[in-house]
Amino acid sequence: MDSVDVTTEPISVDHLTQLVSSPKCGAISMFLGTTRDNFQGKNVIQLEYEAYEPMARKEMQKICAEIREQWSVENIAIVHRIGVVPVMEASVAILVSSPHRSESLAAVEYGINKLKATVPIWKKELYDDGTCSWKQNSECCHVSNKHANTS
Amino acid sequence: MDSVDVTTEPISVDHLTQLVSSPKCGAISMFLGTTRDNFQGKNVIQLEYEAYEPMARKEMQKICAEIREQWSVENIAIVHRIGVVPVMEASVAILVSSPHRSESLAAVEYGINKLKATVPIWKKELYDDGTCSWKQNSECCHVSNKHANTS
Amino acid sequence: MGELVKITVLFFAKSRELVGNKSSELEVKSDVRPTDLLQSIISKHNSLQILSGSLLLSINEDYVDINSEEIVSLKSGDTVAVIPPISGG
Amino acid sequence: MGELVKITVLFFAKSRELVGNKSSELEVKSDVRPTDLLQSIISKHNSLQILSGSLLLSINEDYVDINSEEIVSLKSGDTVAVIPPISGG
Repeated sequence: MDSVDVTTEPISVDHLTQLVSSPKCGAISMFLGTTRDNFQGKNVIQLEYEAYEPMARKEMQKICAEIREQWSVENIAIVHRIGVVPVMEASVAILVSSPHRSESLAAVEYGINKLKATVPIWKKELYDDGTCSWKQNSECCHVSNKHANTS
Repeated sequence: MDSVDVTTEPISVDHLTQLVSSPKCGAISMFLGTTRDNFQGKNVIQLEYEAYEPMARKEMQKICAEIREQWSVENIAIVHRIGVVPVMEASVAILVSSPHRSESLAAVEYGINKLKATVPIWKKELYDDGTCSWKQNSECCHVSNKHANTS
Repeated sequence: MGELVKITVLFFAKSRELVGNKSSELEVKSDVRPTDLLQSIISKHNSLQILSGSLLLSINEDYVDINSEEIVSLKSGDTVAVIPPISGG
Repeated sequence: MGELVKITVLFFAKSRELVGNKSSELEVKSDVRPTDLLQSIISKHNSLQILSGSLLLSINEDYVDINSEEIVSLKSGDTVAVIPPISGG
């Protein structure tokens, strides 16, 4: 089962764990991206995410398909929260279940790397000095040579 | 913070996620080992785990220290459930938070591999034909050349 | 070079802020190189100029290769999105 | 080879089932090679013989290298555990 979602709701790790659980599986691996309170010395108050929702879901589905081409996995869940995400809360979750552990571990790592490179979602950091900044993933597929703000 | 535990209680993924969360971190990685319903064609009804508890905690603490020698991580939680663990439920959880994602991903993989090799915990599989079997991790540090039952 | 078609253009993140709108309508040639399509959009929305080197495009929710010399075919009602550098995760 | 000391021996998993007990008391020489300590335990608990090639030992919750020729020192009250192949995870 592939489950992808873009939502304004907080991410529930328990819910997602149950969603990918399977009696055929001995392993569930997860990656959670959480909001940090700092970036290059500046204090981050909150992050705000914006998505091109239908295309983001489509790109997430492609990642699921790519994972299945490479590894024998059972269930995949990819969720990205949009809107305001306060410090310490999760913006993204990727969970993969598999009969044996090496597959789900590798698939989760592939999934988050690929998501940062291809899924059309944008993050704006708001700092405590009142400024804000649209970020850019170093992994992203853009042609630009601009200085990348990695996270 | 390092948190290690051996418990008969079900593992709460939400609780552990909160435990390792930190405002300094952008990443939480997790590995969950769950009970499979089959092993080499036999139907598994349940698993039962037994631990040498004080030594298991000590070995888990060593794994935390080894992780910190290799990667810059913030919080580590390692929990193993003992007693009966029904199919689909988690027997082990390893969670690591880190400022950036590559560290927590690598640390979790290292942690589960090391746990399977060194932490004195034993698993007995009960099959639907009434038989049962003590398992042996292929990773375990024993001198034996016996055929390993990997999971 | 074909007829003129009316497409919807979507803007996100910094490009949305610069344009001041989430979307606009645009008449373009039905057969264009991706880079020329982007130039048509920037010509209409000059504020995007400062991002021009870092913008990608999608057509109906699929990325197009902005550096490709291959002609893409558009029809009326198609949706093109202006995609600044992404930062999900 | 030193005096005799009284240690506690713990059994787990298959070794516990074979011995039929979680622990026993044993008098052993205070200075022994690990492999001789294991042999002393197996001599007292013959049922462990079938596991002998795959057993490890810990002393006071630390693994000892069962193949080492180095003498380990035991004192009364020490806890030795018989550790069959592990299978946590």
